[in-house]
This record gives sequence, C-alpha cells and structure tokens, in this order.
Amino acid sequence: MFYREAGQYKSNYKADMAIFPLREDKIGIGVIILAAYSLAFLGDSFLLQAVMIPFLVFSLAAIGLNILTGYAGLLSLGTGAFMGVGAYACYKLMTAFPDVNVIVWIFVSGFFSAAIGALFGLPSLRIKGFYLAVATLAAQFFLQWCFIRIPWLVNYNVSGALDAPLRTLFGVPIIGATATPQTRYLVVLTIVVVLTWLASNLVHGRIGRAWIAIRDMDLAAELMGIRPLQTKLLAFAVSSYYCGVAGALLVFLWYGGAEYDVFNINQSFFILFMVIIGGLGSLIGSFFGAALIFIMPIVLGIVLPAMFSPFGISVGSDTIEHLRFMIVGALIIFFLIVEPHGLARLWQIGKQKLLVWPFPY
Amino acid sequence: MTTAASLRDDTFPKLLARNARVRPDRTAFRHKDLGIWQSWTWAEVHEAVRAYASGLEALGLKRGSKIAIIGYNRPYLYWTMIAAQWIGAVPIPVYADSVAEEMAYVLAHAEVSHAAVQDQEQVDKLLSVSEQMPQLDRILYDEDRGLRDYDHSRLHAIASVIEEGRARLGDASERDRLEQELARGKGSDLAIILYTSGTTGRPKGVMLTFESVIAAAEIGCDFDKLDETDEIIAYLPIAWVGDHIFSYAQAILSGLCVNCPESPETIAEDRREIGATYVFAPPRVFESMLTLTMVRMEDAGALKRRMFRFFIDHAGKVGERILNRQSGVGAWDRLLWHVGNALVYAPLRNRFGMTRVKVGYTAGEAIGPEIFKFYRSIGVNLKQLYGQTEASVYITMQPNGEIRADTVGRPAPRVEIRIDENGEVLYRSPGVFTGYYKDDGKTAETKTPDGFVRSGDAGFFDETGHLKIIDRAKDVGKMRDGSLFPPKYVENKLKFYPNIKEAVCFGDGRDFVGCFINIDLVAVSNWAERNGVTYASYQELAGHPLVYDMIEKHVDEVNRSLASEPRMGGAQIKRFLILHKELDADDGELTRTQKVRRSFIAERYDPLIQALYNGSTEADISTEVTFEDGRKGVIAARVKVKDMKLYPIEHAAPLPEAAE
Amino acid sequence: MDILYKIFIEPFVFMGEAPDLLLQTLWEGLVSGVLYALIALGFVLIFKASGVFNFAQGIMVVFSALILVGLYEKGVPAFLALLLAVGAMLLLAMAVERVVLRPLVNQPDIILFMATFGLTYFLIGFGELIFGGSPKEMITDALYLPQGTTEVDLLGGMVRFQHLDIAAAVIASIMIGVLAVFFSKTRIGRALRAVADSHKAALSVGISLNQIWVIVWFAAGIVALVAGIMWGARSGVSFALQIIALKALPVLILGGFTSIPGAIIGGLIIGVGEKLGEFYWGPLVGGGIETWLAYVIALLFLLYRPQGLFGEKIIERI
Amino acid sequence: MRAPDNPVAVKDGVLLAVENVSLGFGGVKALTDVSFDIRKGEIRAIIGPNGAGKTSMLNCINGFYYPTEGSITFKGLKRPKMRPYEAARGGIARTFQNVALFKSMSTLDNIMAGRSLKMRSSFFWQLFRHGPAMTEEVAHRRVVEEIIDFLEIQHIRKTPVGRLPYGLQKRVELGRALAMEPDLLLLDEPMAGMNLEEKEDMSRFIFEVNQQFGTTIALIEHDMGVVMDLSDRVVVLEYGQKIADGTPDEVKSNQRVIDAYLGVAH
Repeated sequence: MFYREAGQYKSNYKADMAIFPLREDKIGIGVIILAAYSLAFLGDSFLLQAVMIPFLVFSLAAIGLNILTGYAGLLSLGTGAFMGVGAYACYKLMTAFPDVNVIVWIFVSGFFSAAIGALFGLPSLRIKGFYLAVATLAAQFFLQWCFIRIPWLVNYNVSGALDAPLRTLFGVPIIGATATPQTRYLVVLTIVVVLTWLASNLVHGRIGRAWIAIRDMDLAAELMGIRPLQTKLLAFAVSSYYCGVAGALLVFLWYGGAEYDVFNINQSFFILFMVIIGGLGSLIGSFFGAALIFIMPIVLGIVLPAMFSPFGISVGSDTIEHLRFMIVGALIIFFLIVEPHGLARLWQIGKQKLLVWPFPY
Repeated sequence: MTTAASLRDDTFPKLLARNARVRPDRTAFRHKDLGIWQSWTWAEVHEAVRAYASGLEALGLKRGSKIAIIGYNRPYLYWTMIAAQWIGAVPIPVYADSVAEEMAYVLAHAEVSHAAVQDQEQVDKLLSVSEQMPQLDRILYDEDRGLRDYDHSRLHAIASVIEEGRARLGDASERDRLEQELARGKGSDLAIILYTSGTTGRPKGVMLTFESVIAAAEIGCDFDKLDETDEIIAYLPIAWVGDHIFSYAQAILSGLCVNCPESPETIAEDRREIGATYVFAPPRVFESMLTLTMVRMEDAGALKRRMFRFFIDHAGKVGERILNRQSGVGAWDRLLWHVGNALVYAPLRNRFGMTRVKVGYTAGEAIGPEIFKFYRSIGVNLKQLYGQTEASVYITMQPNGEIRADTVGRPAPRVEIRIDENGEVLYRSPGVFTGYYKDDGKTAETKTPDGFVRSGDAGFFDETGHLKIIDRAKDVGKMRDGSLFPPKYVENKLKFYPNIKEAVCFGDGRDFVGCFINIDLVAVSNWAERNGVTYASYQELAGHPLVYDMIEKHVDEVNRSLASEPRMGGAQIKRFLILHKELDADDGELTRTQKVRRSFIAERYDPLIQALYNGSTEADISTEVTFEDGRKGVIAARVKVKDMKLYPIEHAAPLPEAAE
Repeated sequence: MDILYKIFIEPFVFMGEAPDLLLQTLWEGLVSGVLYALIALGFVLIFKASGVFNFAQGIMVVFSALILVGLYEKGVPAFLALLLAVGAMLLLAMAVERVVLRPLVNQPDIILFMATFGLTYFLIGFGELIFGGSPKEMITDALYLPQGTTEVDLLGGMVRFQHLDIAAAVIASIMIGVLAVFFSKTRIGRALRAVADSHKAALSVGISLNQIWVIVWFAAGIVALVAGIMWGARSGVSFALQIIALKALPVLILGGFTSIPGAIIGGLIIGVGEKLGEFYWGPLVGGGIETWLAYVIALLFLLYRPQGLFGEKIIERI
Repeated sequence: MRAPDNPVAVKDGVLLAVENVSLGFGGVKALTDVSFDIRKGEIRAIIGPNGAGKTSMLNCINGFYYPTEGSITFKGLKRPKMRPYEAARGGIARTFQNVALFKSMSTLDNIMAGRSLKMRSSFFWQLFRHGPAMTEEVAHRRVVEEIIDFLEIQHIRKTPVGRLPYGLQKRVELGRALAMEPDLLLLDEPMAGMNLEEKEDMSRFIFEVNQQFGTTIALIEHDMGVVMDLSDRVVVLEYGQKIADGTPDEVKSNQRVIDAYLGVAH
C-alpha cells in the first residue's frame, strides 16, 4: 500500500543487490532506528531498564543463535554458556586493563567466545541435527562448571559473582551503579545496531550463501567447492561472537553484575525460543522473537492481575507466575501451529501484501 | 524549447548531435539486459551511432540504399536507424514476428541491401529465403548467441561494426567526411519507409520524409509538453508507426529516455520498474490489465473486496471530474477520493507501473468506455487518439479537459479534416506521407490533388466538434431511405455490454436495422444465478424471456444513444433476436481472430433473416455445428424475434454526458 | 608428569587397592544408569513412532509423579492415585496428539521439538498451579516400596545396597521387559514397529497414525510415571528433577535415537561412567564433573561413531 | 562465462581416465572393474538399466566415493582419496538425479553460490559489504547474469527455486554447475521427468555448453534418442560392469547392449 516501486529501476548491480533495494524499506528502517534513539529521551527509566535494554540484549543473542541455527542449520543448546564466556572475558579484560575503554573490551570479549564456540563446533563436521545439539549441551554444562569452579575468572571474588565496576565513555558513566538507564540504553542500542548491520552484510554475501547452502543441501554445497568444516566453524565463531557480546552487555549494561547462574541451560532454551518463534534464518525475526518471548511474560505479569482483580479475586504472585508459564508454553505451541516459520514469515507476508496491495497476490 | 530550436536540426542524426551537445549526460536509452537497466547517455549514443554510421559505410551502405531492421525493441536496432539516416540510407523496420515469406516480400520490394536483425532466429529466417532477395548483401546481428559457427563472410555483429567504425574514425579526415555526410541530409529527404499490412493485399510501403516525421513528433511533444525528463517504454513493434513516432522521433526530438524491456515475458514487470511517464498501449493491454485486476480482486478477502468496490465505485462517480479539474465535486466526495487514492488508486497505479504517468494513449481500435473511464477515474491521464501511418500518426487528439470515451477528440494541431458525402474522413497535415513506395497508382487513389489523404474510415463530428469514427468507410452501408448504416459502430455499442458477446447487424439496402445477438455465457449465467433464473442449456438460457427482457433494455439504450447522434439515428435497431448458439470460428462464423463474418452468417441463418424482416415473431432454425472433437451435429431451435421502440431523431439536442 | 600420573595411573591403582569401593561405585552407577535408561526409553518410544524429539519427557516424569503424590495428599488412596495418574497420562497423550501433533504433522523436526518445549512450559505451569511449587516426598510407604539398606561383606569391605535401589533396578528391568514383549509379540506393538519403518507401510496395514501417536505417548507417559516414582523416592518430587531428563540425551546419543537395547546399554554406560568419573577423577578438578561428564563421554563417542552404538552405518547418497 | 582459464595440457586428449574401478558397500558391489576414459571436449554418455551403477560411477568421479579398487586419473594426475570439495576445486561440477538445489534461495543466489569457489574477498570486507567484497560480488553477478541469459531464465531470476516447476529447477541446477566454469561437467539424468519441449531445450543447452565453452560433459540419461543425438561416445554399464563402449552407432548395434535393454528380461 505504501510501496511505490514503479520507477525504482536499477541501472547497476550494486543498487540491485542492495539489502533494501526499495526506497520505502530504506525509509522504514531509518524511521525505526530514529524512533529507537528517540526512545532514550522519551521513555522512562522503567521502560528502558526493564524492557528495552534486555530486549536489545536478547535480540543480539538471538541474532547470534540465528546465524548458527537459522542460517547454517546447526542446532545449538549452548547459547547461554557462550554468552557467559563473553561476560567473563569482558570482566577479566576490563579489570586487567582498566585504562582501555570498556567499549573496546566489550567488542573484544566476543572473540573469546568465538574461539570457544569454534572449538565446540569442531564435532559439527561429523555429527548433525539433534546429535549436534547434545555436543553443544556438553559445552553448556562444561562451561557452566568452569564458571563455578575457576575462581580466577571472577578475580577470586568471594561471592563468586561478577560485579560491574564504574566505567565511562566520554566521561559519562556507562557501567556501574551510577550509569543511568538512558546512557546504558544508548550504548546497547548503538552496539546492537552496528552488529546487526554487520550481520546483515555477512548473511547477504558469499558467506551467508555458503551457510544457507550447507543448511539446505550440505552434500551439494560440498560438491560445489564449499568447505563444510570451515563454513560451519565460521558459523560457530560468528554466532558465538554475537552471543559473547550479548552476554557482556547482559551482565554489565543490564544486570550490573551477575552470578554464573545467569548463563544456565534455561537461558539457552530461552534464546532458542526467540529464534524459533521469531523465524529461523531471519535477522528481523530475531528481534520479533526477543520481543515476544521476553516482553510477553512482562505483559502477562501486568495483564493477568488486572484481569483477575475486577472479579475480586486476588491471586498470589506465584499463581501469576504459574499462569505465565502455562500461557507462554501454550503460546509457543500456538505460534508454531499458526506459523511454523515464525513471526518473520508473517512480517514477510505482510510486506508482500503491502507491496502488491490492493491485490491479494 | 525543442520545437523552435530544431529548425536547423532537420534530420534525426542532426537532432542526435544536438542532444549530445545540449544534454550530453542525460540518459538516452536503457535496456534491461543481464538483470539491470544498462544505460547510455546522449553523448554515448552519439559517439556509438557516428562510429556505427562509419562502419555501415565500410560495409557498403550508401546514400539512398535501404537497410531492413528486424527484431524486438533494442537500442542497437534503434541506433541502426539513426546511423543509416546519418549517411543518407533509408531504414525499413519490419515486423519481427512476420514469417520468412512476408519478410522476403518486403525486403525484395524495398530492395534492401543490408539487414540489421536481433538474433539467430531472424538470421535463420532471412537465410532461409535468401534466394528471393538477391540484392541483400549483408546481415548484421545484435545477439551473437548460436551464431558462432555461421559463415561470417556476409554476417557481422553490430558491436564489431561499431568497433570497425571507431577504428576508421581514428582518422581525422574520416571524421570530417562523416560530419559532411551529416550536413548533407535535409528535411525533405526520405527518412523511413514503414510497411503497413493493410486488411487486404500486399503490404504497402509508406514513405515519410524527415520533415513530416519531425512535424508529427512536434505535434505530440508540444501537445503533451514532453521533455528530456520523460520516460517511455518501447515494447510495441518497431515497424509500427506509433513506436516510430513515440519511441524514436519524439525521443530524439525532445530528448526523452527510451527504455527497452528485457523480453516479451517480462514487460509487465519492466514497465513497473521503469514507471514510464509517457505511455502508449493498444486497448487490449488496458483491457487485460483491468480484467486481471478484477479477477485477482475476486480472491481478496471480503473486507478488502468491499473496500475496493466502494472506492472504485466512488472513483467512477467523481474520479474523472477530479482528474479533469472540473468544479462541482463536493468537498466530501473530494476527500473520499483522496482516501481512496491512498488506499486503492495510487497502489493500483503503482501495480500497473503508472505511478508517474503524465499522459497515456490508447489507439488502434475502439476502447470500451468502461475500461477507458476506469483508468481515468483512478487518476491515470489516459487519452485516445486517432492516427494512421500515412499521417505519421496524428489526426485527432483529446485536449485536457475534453476527454470522452466515445470520441477520438479534436483535430490535432496543424491537421485539417474534412468529411465527404459518404462519411469518409479526409485529412491534411505536415505529417502526411509522400506516397507509397513503388506504387503510384495506390498513392493517387489515396491522396487527393489538394493534398488530402483518404483515411478509409467513416466518421462524423459531433456537436462539440469531436470526431467519432464509426467504421471502415467501405463497410458503411446505406439503408433504403438513404441514411447511413455503420454495422460495426452499432455492434460495438452493443458489445460494450458485458452480457452481449457478439452482435451482427443487418441493414444495408433494407428498410430498417435488424440484429442477431449472442449472449455472453459467463456474464449471463452469473446474472441468472443472482436472479434465480434456472436453465439447462445455453439454448434455454438464450431463449429465456427474462434474458430477452434484459437484452431488450440494452438494445433500447443503444437506440436512444444512436438517436441522439447526428446521422446515426437511422441506424436504430428495430428488431432483434438472440441466437440459440454461440457464433464459432469452427463453424466458419467468426474469423480466427474472432471477427464476425457477416455475409456468411446472413446466408447460414437465412430463415432468421427472413423472420427479422417479414414481421414474424418467431422462426425455426436448424444449423449444422462442429463439436470440439470434430464430430458434426445439428442444433434446431425456435427463436423469438423482438420489436423495439425507435426514438425520434433529435439532431442538435444536447448530449447527456453518459451517452453510450 | 605428575598430572599424567594423577590422571592415568593413580585412579586405577586406587581401584585395585579398594575393590569394595569400586563395586559400590559401580552399583550406584548401575542403578542411576537403569533410571537413565528408563527415561531414555520414553524418548525412544516417541521418537521411533512419530519422529518427535520429545523434550517434554523429563517434565512428564515430574508431572506424573506430582499427580500421584498430589492426589495422595488430597486423601486419595495410594493405588487409586496410581491408577488416576495412569489415567492422567492417557489424557495427556490424547491431548498432545490432538492439540500438538495433529496440527503440526509434516513440519520439520525442529518445529516439533520446539513444540515439546512449549509443552514443557505448559506442564510446569500447570503442575505448579495445581500442586504448588514446593518439593514433595514420594509416597514410598504407601506404595509398599522397600526401604532400608543391606550391607554385604564383599571384596574386603562393606558394600551397601539400598533396598529402594534394588527395587528400582528390578522394577525398571521388568518395565523394560514388558515393553520388549509388547513390541515384539502384540499386534499393536508390531504396528508401532511398522510405523517406525515407514509411515506408508503402517497406513497400508490399516493403522491410524493418530491412534499410534496416542499409544506411544501413553506408553511414554507410563514409563515416565515409573521413572518418576523411582527418582522421586530417591530424591524427592520437584521440578528440579527435569534436569535429570537432560541426562537422557547423552544416553540416547550412545544408544541411538531409535534403539531400545541401545537406550538400556547407553543408560548403563552413562550411569556407571559418570559415577566412576566423579569418584575417581572428579577430585582432580575440584569435583562436580557429574554435570557434564556424561555429555563429554557422549561427544567423544560420537566423534568416533556418529551413528551411535546401535545405529547403522550411514551411507550418504545423492 | 568463459572457457576454462588454463586448459591443462592433457596427454592424448584424455581428460579423465577410469581404470579398473570397483566399488563396494559392505558386501554389495556397485561397480566391478570398470575402465573407460573421457576425452577433452567430448560429450560422453553413460547409460545402462536401472541399478547398473551409473550414479555410483559419477560419485566416484567427483570424489564422493573412493573406489575400493582401481584408480581415476584426472588431468593426467592419479587422484588420491579426496573430499568432494577438493574435486570441485579441481574443476569437476555436477548436477543431480533428484534436483539438489538450495531450496530457500532464489535462482540468482543459487547460481551465485556456484561461484563460491571463485570468490575470495576477505571476511573483513564481507562484514562491510563494501570495497573488494562488493566489487567481487558485482563481478560475479555479471557472470551469473550471463548464465541466466544463456539458459533463458531471466523471468525467474528472483524467484525462490523451491517454487519453480521441476523442469526449470533442473535448468537452474545446470546454471549452478556452469557457474563453476568446470573442466568436466557431470550431469546425472538432466532430462528425467521433463516433457518433450523441456527436453529439447535442455539438449540444446547441453549442446551449446559443449560447443560454446568447450566444456567436457559426462552425462547419464535414459532417453536413448537424446543420448544418441548428443553424445560423441557412449559407455554402457550393466550390473556394475562395462558391457560396451564406443560411438552411438557402435553401441546401438552391440548385441550385449540390445540384450540388456530389450532381449533378456530382468
């Protein structure tokens, strides 16, 4: 309906291969980014701290997992642990070299999880599908065990927990107790925007095609000269990089410190939900998935009591919690039945409908 | 600006040189090839064409010799025309889908020495009939695919000819010589010969000079204010005068950009991508686009369908007046139209690739008023024009604000029109042709001594000064009382009703007009379903009294509109009947192109003709039919005849706008 | 050198020095191995017949045990509660077939896998809503499960056998035996095997796929109930139990996703290996390696034999 | 699309020689002592009844299987055991009996994926989709467009291949193999399941590939008309053994071939 693709002809390949070839899409993305930035100045602290920051962090982690599972077709249940590696690496780096700006360390910490991820990706050459999922479970439990058992990782902190020392960017605190939600939100948003842009470049080029080729038909891909091991390891590395950065952001820019327990198996499942519900093989789907899976329980937490109170039924918070579990579970099944390809597919269909509007196809 | 400045630049090569001077960096041609729109600026085109001209000379193309151009719309083929004209040769575009025999006739008749063709298919065609064209010396081709192993002694790739020319132009004296060649061309030179197929006989070569083609192009450019920012999509046959004027003459004259689609299958998509500002299409293109729209909307959800209906209906009420900037549209209607524009019209225009259309033309045959109005109501400035090859297109045009579905407009600027006593339209303009190539007899038949050209069409001016074309002049009959009887005109009026599939009218030399009607099975069975009419067969449906009543209403409306038109009142339908079977090409009743064969039908259904004219109210008929599997059978039926009320002929009475 | 000695020599020396301790460890490993096998069996049943990797198997263990205990607490006699729990499993199987499997038929494996995640969440919420979130005691007495220990003088030391463990091993073995008979001797069992081989074949024998789904899910539910009672008796009934269900994964890897004997042997290997590892090598790295050792064993094994213990060698074709 | 960059000097014009190759899976023998060669620039057909081991032969040639006995010499070098992607790098491309396209990708991306071997811009530039990465992408896109043009599939350029009819999928698959600019092109039943018109098109494309780019082609095909028309030489397999080898005419009149196809009922 809003599209006016008439007259948007391409006279060179670069324009034709642009990620958003249509003007309307470019404008749309611009508007969304602008809105996200203005939210820093319009939204209140609760919204930023409890909704937007975690939403972005989970989106980033979901992009990471989506690269691995959605694009390269390798199922992983170790996302939580790979996030943890990033967080612990970032902690070690920023406490060991406090003079270097922490933003640098956030980006660098991803390389550590990338390396660990690639290491645990090695078996992927020989094993596939659910078998591979178990290999990643080994990573999950082993790394989690490391977080507990290696006190060096937390600088021999007696509590065994990660804390968030004060760190600044251009003199403004971005990590630590004095950092405001607003500044933290802006930092997280910028990092997520940049990394999403890079991921989008990656998946639209040679490397993305190799991943999808391996996913769709691995034998044919190999017979075309695509090296399976390299391609899969790269997927593991890039995926873990994103998860690692997300982990660092989660601990230092959202929680402001955390225990090993944050990176448990449930976290892995949680991210996997986001990817599946959002849509495998879609970056935008990662955002949708994160929004739905993370924000839905929050909304239910608000909506459910409000629904019961008019009837004079006061319900305990655990009941709400239990109902939330049930509803989330039911909704997952519901979404899978309604659209197994995730919200991204709905988005795609919606866009297509707008493109051919008023025609139905 | 183009018009006044072009006096000196009186040939297309000169105009090209001018474009390269005044707008060197504007895009001149685009061609969707290898997935993107490959583009050339005027400066590039000029350079390539100059080299091409030199290369053609090297291949022996001389002043006055002829070069055939065969293929779909490709930049190289258009450039062949300019390059040939540069050195004084005459391009002869040929319909790409002609069979080899037809091509051989045209090429031999025109004595072409060279041919520039699109691809292997055309090369093969020419080679297969080469012994019929001994004068054909060289064949040039655009796409080399499959031609690698051909004997290249007389075969050349256009690209290599241009390269050759470039090499020659490295020499300064060759450059000078080519400039002189350019200067030698003058407006009165023969620019092009366009072969028209005509309905009967061999194709005739219409000779047009630079002066007339440029004059005609100017008429259009000035009329619609075309300039270098305009875009046209060139997809109609290059041998057709319309394409020559729109995509060649006007493009070079006004500097607009010509876009060549990738392949015939991708035209719809390519049209959308380019979003042309200046559009030409025969009625069937608009018709099929509309049909496709309606068919697709049938699959839409109920809510969307209802919204679509609502806004399309609304557009039907006020859209045209808004487009014409007429007053009298209420603020609410106007607002509603704009809402509809956002929700329906603008997206529709976008899907049609007409978002940027400044003006669109349809011509060639009558367009259904409903179709015409539909496009105008959703904001596409669609116009009709009436033209002929012999006139370099323009005879009449529709000025803004005076656009009606049922006329072809006023005489175009600088065109004079007169109508003779038989109703035939004659015209005179700077665009008229000099004569038919090698056929002085035909030329003399067509051109009057005072320079008027017989169009062969019958028509009349209505009281607003607009021309209406009613039929081919030779088909227009006279009734016993001397009034005109244009059968096709009346039939077309009937056929604009969706319920009527075919109509066959009789009246030449008779006392009144009688008519056979074929109902449209799809439309009428739909209608029957809605109205609870049950039937077991086509025959039963066709004979149903309610169907008769419905058709009678249509005929009545046609009569009323005929009565209100000058000279047409005598052709009102006095009696009609609905045929019990569909007219069918397998039975010889229609031509393969679905045109009615009136005399054959009259013979075959003689009992029915008798009934029409002897006053009986019904008649028995049995006809032999051929079934799809080739078996023959006999259908017998009793057909009813209905009498109609005739309207008094009102001559100068004001026309209601919706007259159809 | 020292570290190599500690890894490769010392534990074995220790085993030889105290064979009673080795036996004790083996026994404990064997018992948990049997229970792992029982849970893995639930996975295998469902995977074999419907290709669904049922992540909810773990929660079904907890859920069934919760129903049993919960009903008993509400005053329902123990064996009636047991019967009702069985009935609840049947209802669950029917509901799953109707609400989850049928609409998702022909979807890719991962989608069905995710759906069982949704099921897991739903069952957790549902279970907690009804029975509360706090851990519960298994009604060992009421079900006449034996308690106490027998100490046997063996290999120069006292080896302790918990009666409950013995019972668990016996019951689990019986359960497995019954299933084996069921699969090879009964009509339905053979039908299930047909489904596993080819859905088309099953249809041609005239068996409705939907019925088969209900049956296998019900069977998996009963297996889950038995596993729940046993685990519950050992370590209480709570949702923490579901984590042990994940332990079934390495078992499946070892045994292959479709092999019942594989599940049993895999379970035993994992159970024993885990206990041995924890007892003899765990202290080297500060203990707690039980959480991941099973996975690493499975992983290493996979690298050697990607098709599992009982899987057929995969010949890739194009 | 060009002819291979540096045609390797090959002795006697033999591009690939299969010598005494046997292949077994466990107890089953798929191929027994098969020898034949493929000469540079020819179209070589491999025919035989179902289960004759034709596809296994192709699988051996492109490194998917390693013969249990015998050897394969490619470009004058005896081939060691290798992974399939190494064979691809050596210049062997392949289409499959059951189309093996990347279903979720468009026609364009599928053929672009066929260019993977030729693309080498660094990960760094890939990240930015800029500079060398973009230049490379554009250059290869052009080559791919030429293939699209060659195969006359412009109208489905951006359609996901999963939605295409079978005949077009086969054409896209051929395009993907051509994108590798192979020295040796293996086609496994390129015309299976096609109607007559599609078969004619496909034959024309195969012929033109051979003529225009000089690509050596080995193909398996059941349609004898096509085989006899297209191929320079034919090798016939039956039950994993070679029973005939020669020009189409020779093979046609070979008694064992006639028996295998007509006389002796299987």
